[in-house]
Amino acid sequence: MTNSFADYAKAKMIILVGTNITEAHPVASTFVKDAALAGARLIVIDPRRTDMVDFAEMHVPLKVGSDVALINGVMNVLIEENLYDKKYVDSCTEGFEDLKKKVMEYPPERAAEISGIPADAIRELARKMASVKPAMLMYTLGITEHICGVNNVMSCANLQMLLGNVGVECGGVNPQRGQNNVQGACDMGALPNVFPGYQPVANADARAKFAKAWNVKSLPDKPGMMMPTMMKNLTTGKVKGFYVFGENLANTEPDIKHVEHELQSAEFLVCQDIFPTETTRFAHVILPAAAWSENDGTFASSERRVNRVRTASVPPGDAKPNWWIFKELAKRFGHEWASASAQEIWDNEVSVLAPSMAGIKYARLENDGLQWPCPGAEHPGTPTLHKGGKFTRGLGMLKAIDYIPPAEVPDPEYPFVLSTGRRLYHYHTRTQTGRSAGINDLLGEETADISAADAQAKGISDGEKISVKSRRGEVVVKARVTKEIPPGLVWMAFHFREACANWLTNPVYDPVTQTAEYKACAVRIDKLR
Amino acid sequence: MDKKITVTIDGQEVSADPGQTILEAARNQGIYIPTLCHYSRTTNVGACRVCVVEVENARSYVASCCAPITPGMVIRTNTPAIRAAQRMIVELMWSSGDHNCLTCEQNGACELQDLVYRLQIDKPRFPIEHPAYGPDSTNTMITRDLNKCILCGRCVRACNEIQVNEVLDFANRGSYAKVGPAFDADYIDSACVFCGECAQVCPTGAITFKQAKFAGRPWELAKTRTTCAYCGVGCQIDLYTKDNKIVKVMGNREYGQPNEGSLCVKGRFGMDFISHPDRLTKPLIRRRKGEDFQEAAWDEAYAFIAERLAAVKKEYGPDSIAGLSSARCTNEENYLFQKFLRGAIGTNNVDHCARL
Amino acid sequence: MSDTFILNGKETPYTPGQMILEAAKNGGIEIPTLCYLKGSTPTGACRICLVEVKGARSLMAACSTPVTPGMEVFTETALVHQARKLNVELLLSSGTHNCLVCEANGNCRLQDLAYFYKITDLRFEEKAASDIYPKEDQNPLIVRDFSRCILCGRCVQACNEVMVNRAISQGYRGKESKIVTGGDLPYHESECVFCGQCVEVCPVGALTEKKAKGLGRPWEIKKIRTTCPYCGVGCQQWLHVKDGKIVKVTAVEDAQPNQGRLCVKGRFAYDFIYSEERLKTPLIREANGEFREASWDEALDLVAEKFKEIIKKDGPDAIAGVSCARSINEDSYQMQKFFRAVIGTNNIDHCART
Amino acid sequence: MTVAGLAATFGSGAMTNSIDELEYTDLILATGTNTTENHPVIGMKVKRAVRQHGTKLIVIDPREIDLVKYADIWLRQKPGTDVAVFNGLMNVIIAEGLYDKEYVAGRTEGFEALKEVVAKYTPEAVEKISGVPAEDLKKAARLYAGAARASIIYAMGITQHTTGTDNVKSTANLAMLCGNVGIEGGGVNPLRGQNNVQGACDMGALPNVYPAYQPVANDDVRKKFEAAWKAALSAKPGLTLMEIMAAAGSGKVKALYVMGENPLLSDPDLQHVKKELQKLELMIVQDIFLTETAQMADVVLPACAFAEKEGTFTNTERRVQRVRKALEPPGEAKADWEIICGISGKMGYPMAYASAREICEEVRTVTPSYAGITYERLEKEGLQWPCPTVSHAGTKFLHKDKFSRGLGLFTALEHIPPNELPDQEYPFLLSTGRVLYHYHTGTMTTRARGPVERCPESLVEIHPEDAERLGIADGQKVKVTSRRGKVEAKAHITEKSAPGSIFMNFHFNEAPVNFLTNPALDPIGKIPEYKVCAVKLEAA
Repeated sequence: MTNSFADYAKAKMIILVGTNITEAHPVASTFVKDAALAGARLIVIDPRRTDMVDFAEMHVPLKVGSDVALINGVMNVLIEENLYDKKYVDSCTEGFEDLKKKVMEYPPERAAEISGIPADAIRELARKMASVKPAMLMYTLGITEHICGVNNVMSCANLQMLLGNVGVECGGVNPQRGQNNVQGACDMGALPNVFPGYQPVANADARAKFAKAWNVKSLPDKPGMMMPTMMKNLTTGKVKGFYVFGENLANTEPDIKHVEHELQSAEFLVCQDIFPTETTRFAHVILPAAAWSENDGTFASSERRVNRVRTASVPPGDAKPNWWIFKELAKRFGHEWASASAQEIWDNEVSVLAPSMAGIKYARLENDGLQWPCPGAEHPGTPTLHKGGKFTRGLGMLKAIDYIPPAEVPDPEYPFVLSTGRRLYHYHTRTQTGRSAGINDLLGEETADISAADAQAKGISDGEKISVKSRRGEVVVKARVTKEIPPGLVWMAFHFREACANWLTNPVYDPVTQTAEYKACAVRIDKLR
Repeated sequence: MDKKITVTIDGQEVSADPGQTILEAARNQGIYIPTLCHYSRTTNVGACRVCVVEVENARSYVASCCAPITPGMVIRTNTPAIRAAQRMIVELMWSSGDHNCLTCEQNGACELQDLVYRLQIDKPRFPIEHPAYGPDSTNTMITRDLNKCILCGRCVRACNEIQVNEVLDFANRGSYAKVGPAFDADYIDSACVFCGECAQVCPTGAITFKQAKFAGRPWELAKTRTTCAYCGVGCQIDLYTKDNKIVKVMGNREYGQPNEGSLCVKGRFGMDFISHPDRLTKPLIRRRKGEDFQEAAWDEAYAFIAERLAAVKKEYGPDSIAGLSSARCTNEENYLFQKFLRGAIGTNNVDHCARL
Repeated sequence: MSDTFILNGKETPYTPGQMILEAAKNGGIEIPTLCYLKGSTPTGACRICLVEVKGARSLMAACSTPVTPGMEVFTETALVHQARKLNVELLLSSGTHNCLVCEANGNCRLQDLAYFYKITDLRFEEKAASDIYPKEDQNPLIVRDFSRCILCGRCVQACNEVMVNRAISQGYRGKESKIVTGGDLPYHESECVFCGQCVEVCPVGALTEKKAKGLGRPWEIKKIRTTCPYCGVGCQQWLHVKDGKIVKVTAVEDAQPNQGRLCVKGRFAYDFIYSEERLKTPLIREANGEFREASWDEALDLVAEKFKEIIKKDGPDAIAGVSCARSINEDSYQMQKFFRAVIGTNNIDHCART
Repeated sequence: MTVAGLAATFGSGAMTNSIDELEYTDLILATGTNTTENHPVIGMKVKRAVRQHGTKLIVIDPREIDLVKYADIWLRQKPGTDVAVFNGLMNVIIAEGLYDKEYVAGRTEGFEALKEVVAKYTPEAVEKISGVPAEDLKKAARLYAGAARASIIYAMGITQHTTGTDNVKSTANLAMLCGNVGIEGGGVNPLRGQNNVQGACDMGALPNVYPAYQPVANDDVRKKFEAAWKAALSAKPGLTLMEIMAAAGSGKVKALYVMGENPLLSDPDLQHVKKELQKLELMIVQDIFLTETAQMADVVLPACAFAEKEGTFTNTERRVQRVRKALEPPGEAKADWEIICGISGKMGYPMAYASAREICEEVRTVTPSYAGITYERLEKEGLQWPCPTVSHAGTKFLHKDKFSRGLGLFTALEHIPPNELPDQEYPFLLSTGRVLYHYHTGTMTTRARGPVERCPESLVEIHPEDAERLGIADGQKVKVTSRRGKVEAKAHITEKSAPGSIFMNFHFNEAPVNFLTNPALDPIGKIPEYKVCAVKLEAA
């Protein structure tokens, strides 16, 4: 996130793209609603009629996967009608000419054809966006979980830079991270190409620095595999040992049947978790870990805020903190690691090695934490990135981007689009919420959400069990007929094993990030016989 | 050492000492049995019967605080029937007194309240009929509200068995029963010596410390364990404070020595002097004999003293200076005081009133 | 030059538009409140914040009376004291307020006020039990006990103005008054999304957490601040801990980013860590395909041995690892360090690159 | 006092045994201690011992104190005849062969001399001196000698006499005679009157010894302290309290530094004390209130009360216990140790301690009996010295198997009458002491609501016979006059004191009893004779 949650309630205009914020980030949504009550203007761009539409002055129900086309159309209008922030574009960005050339290929009429939003509505949308400054843009997985996820993200950035909204309070491009510590896992270098603090493994200086700190002769310079590649290579035999820490791949990854085949193929699979999961079934060794509230540590939230997590209870049985397990394992390879607590790891290693964290020490995290970059002991942290339009890389890069359709689009055999996501009462594969008393009573099973029109056409009534089938699998699930869903769309979550959307989803990936296209695949729905 | 006895409590084999009560044996194992009238270091009377347990082959429920264990005894402490019996006992106590915590000083430190919570009692089953005694408020130290008294007798046993002051006893019978000094006198007119043990052991709000009233609820008070500042016994006391004031003083029961939680009137009620307006708050200097004191800064006072002492020492020698240390100051301070006179002044003229 | 008014005889600055309550607070004078909910429109419903304003015909509610230049305000006169005490006594008669059986005992604003105003007995007859709406505890999370409700409206404000869920409102009139959901349905059949913010702000025992019932009174609880384990907002929570066990979760007021708010997961979905299904010892798969329990040494030795074998045979890049986006930073750091420095590969990734 | 008497006899001066042992011993001999009023919590244990554990109790006291109610035998001696009474007890025990011959032979010396002297003190002779009936004396002697374990407790009733040191030694004689020293439940147990008298002595706040009773006159000791304190030290023992007062009067002492004491109410013959203090060139008083003494000072320094600072106290059973800060001090008041450091620094002798704990760490290095006592170890229970190492558990009772000085020393003592006895002009005997509800000069307790409510003023205890004779009614103001001064207070008619004796407390400055008391000192302990002087009594 370029900006902070604290900006939300103060914002003058908010653009929500691909984020069902009331269910996925409920507390963040309350600030958006507060802003709306205080007069902020709200635009919701989402195929579904989410709860936030109640507060919006405009709902843009674009077709699933048409974000680039829609945004190009909007930018076309902004440039055509001279509504963009010229001063900002001139002084803070580069690449405008290429962008302009590209978006000129997307007049509102063409964008309308692709996105399903009428050309006039696109014009109105562009004018509205240009009428208030600054405006905040928030997105979530509705933007990223596409084969064109990176393009979608860049389109959002293009739009906000064109409007001069990046680098100011209550502006910016704000991805809300889906899990509590996605941000931190990235920051810590749990990525194949970078060390902690996003220092490239390919950079010799960075390697030398880390090799010295970690007391090893050398470190590998070749960026590693991303997760889908790893999994694919389990079957090719290129990857033989696989270490899965706290992830339930057998439920979260698209095309479960195939994922299970991959896990099955691992020569040696280590799982480290707090519960037995669908994934641990394939493990050769399972290591029991301490859970949240059973040891000290830090999380980094979406707004780059490093916050403390504290011990409140003791782990059950022999479960151990994860950091301890890694330390013990390293010892068996002859590596004696000095840090003997989360605090020592952070204070003596992370904050020493990652320049953006240098000023963050446990002693400073007692209250509200700190937002990185925080390069020095006196630095107050950074609520807004790219302040004044000065980008980390110098000038902001405007990128010309073309629309590409989802990998799998409806056809007569599979005439519906399936999109997936999360629901309010559950989290991820329900390992946590499913074991918390009362939560299951509030939402006890999965549903396939469909429109009234489709329900009527198929003779399906609300609550009736139906079949949802893709080229990869079939689930039987209760239909939920709702006005949230436009005709032609089926929407499901991945919280419940039996009716998990990932039996159906398409294992195709964005070429850059290898994020899977959870948000679009083709399915058919049928009344059960 | 006698041989251990084995009994079974809640299905668990427990080894215990002969002569131990069921309650003791269970508590040693960390098994919870509620009690009210039971108080360690006093006789077990089995008056309240909250501690009932099931003993196999016994004709009725057994008060665990009075019943000694016997070899092979099979005891159950937490069956639904036992819990129901305990609930009934607590509900009866509740309905026979005025137990609204809203207006009770003991709220938050009340054992009856704890039991109601622990046994998860939602509402009283019986109509509430309390005896409507008037309050006893004739002294500044101890308040009695006998409408909150559950007649557990702890105060009576504390007075007679712990403090051996032999002031409190039961009077009357049946529903007229009450506790107090002889002839139903108020504390102030009785032989009471105001050690406050009765208030310290009272499980409810029947006997409370008057000066603590409205001075802070139990959970708002900070507790500091220290050593009493009066006689040479060195009683371990807990000072309960709020807003930099002492609200009440309790004997520390956590550690036995030397007072095992008991106090006397001075330790209990003699701490007002600390926040008395007469307290000295600034150094005072009399620059010339016969003049009045003037307030001074610390540095000024130190300089004044140092200069004058140095002058006396120079003129008359170190033995012209003497110091009286204090039997009421700490060891560290006495040590420093004599070190100061010996090391800094150079005299052994240091003494204190130990002789007095 | 800022505007001033006279507060208890002392000239005190204020910002135009400020209510007496805030202006007095800035001037160092705390006026007691009950219905006042920071950040919401003051309603002046409870009349506990009454103050004397010179020239006014009656006592004024400090929370909803704006300061005017030169206004003379007295916050602690005998009259004010008397009026506040009377209002507390009237509130006490509005239902059944016996703390003995109230889960909020020790964390109750009304109780605090009764103590502060030294109320020793209940002057007015309590409302008859038959006139009180029955308790609602059908849903798994929130108990609504109308016998303790003083109709202060904080829950309504929290729901409508803070969380903007618009699930409850003031309903009916006069003696029949009640806080209701749309259609006066029970919570679980209503629009309620169980964020529990109404419970968080309830000043008495009218709204309490069902899961926390009987697990510990406020004074037995240690509060530990932590960060929520769910979505990426990073809400700040108080874990209420008794005997090493979490019994309740509340929000940290005035903390970034959530400013005292939580959602249903953050507030109620904490007890998964106590699930009987937790992994408690290392497990190793036997030749027959079944898992058996193992010691840490055994398990870690096995992992190290197998990895060493693979490295020897196929090189370090034949090992890959997936880190966890839910665990703490230090754990992710340790894992990537292990892969890079110990195994010697960059094959480390995690599942959620948003 | 106790230090002087017991150190001479056993080799160290302190309660030999522990408070806790009193409840479980076979016999308690309480003499010169009004335990239930002055040490109520010990009184409670004595009463519990009697009521619940079958312990026998002998009370030797001129007043009919509360404990008499619990006693098997009460010997009411005339004030100041303690040596005679103890000699009488020993006379019976030796004559009847009831003493512990093995113990006397193996662990003591000086028995023959003792035997010779006590032979003169037959019960009949003692009855004449003390007024204790011979038969009662015999019964008491037999009861004491018959107990397997017997503990003697005493307080100021024994020490505050011109024969105080002799009195203490007499108690020790008796205890050794029956083999009661060095065993659990036995011993000679002075109950110290103030919370930290024991600690003040232990810490060397005495003119002749450094911490842990190491003599200033000993060259090795002095060298050790010179090295530790980095200062040249005087080899000459200093003046005792009463000598200091006298030296102030004579001009030998010019400057006096008083920490937390109020000699202007606590010392005998106050008018004289006042005159002496007025001669000082400089008086510094450090206290929590502007006491009578502070009012005369040149500099008054505001100190913290006990609840406002960290530190340790040592109780009467040698138990070192923690004192903890619960409150912020008022105004600019500071802990006494901070003030001392402040002055010392200005005098060019820096004492840079950051905390009481740091001082304690230094104390450990120079005080062998405290060497094993650390704040960490004191966190829960206190520790009883001697505690020479950090692994030592502390010492519950002293002189087990061996006395500190080797053999226990019997001292043959003759009865010496008090310095001033009633005569025709001053026909009444005045004894002084404390009451339950107050403490010392009342600076603390007269500022506490409860105690003041129970005991708002000083009372003169008068026997009904005397009252009737003098026509004094209960509650009537009376005037008490001695050769040194006069005070007025209300009469309290009670049979507590014997006819011809009156009793007053010294808690109230409105009736400063020390205007009357006799400053005659015990020659060794230098303690004044607070317990006996001659006064006259009349209606005011």
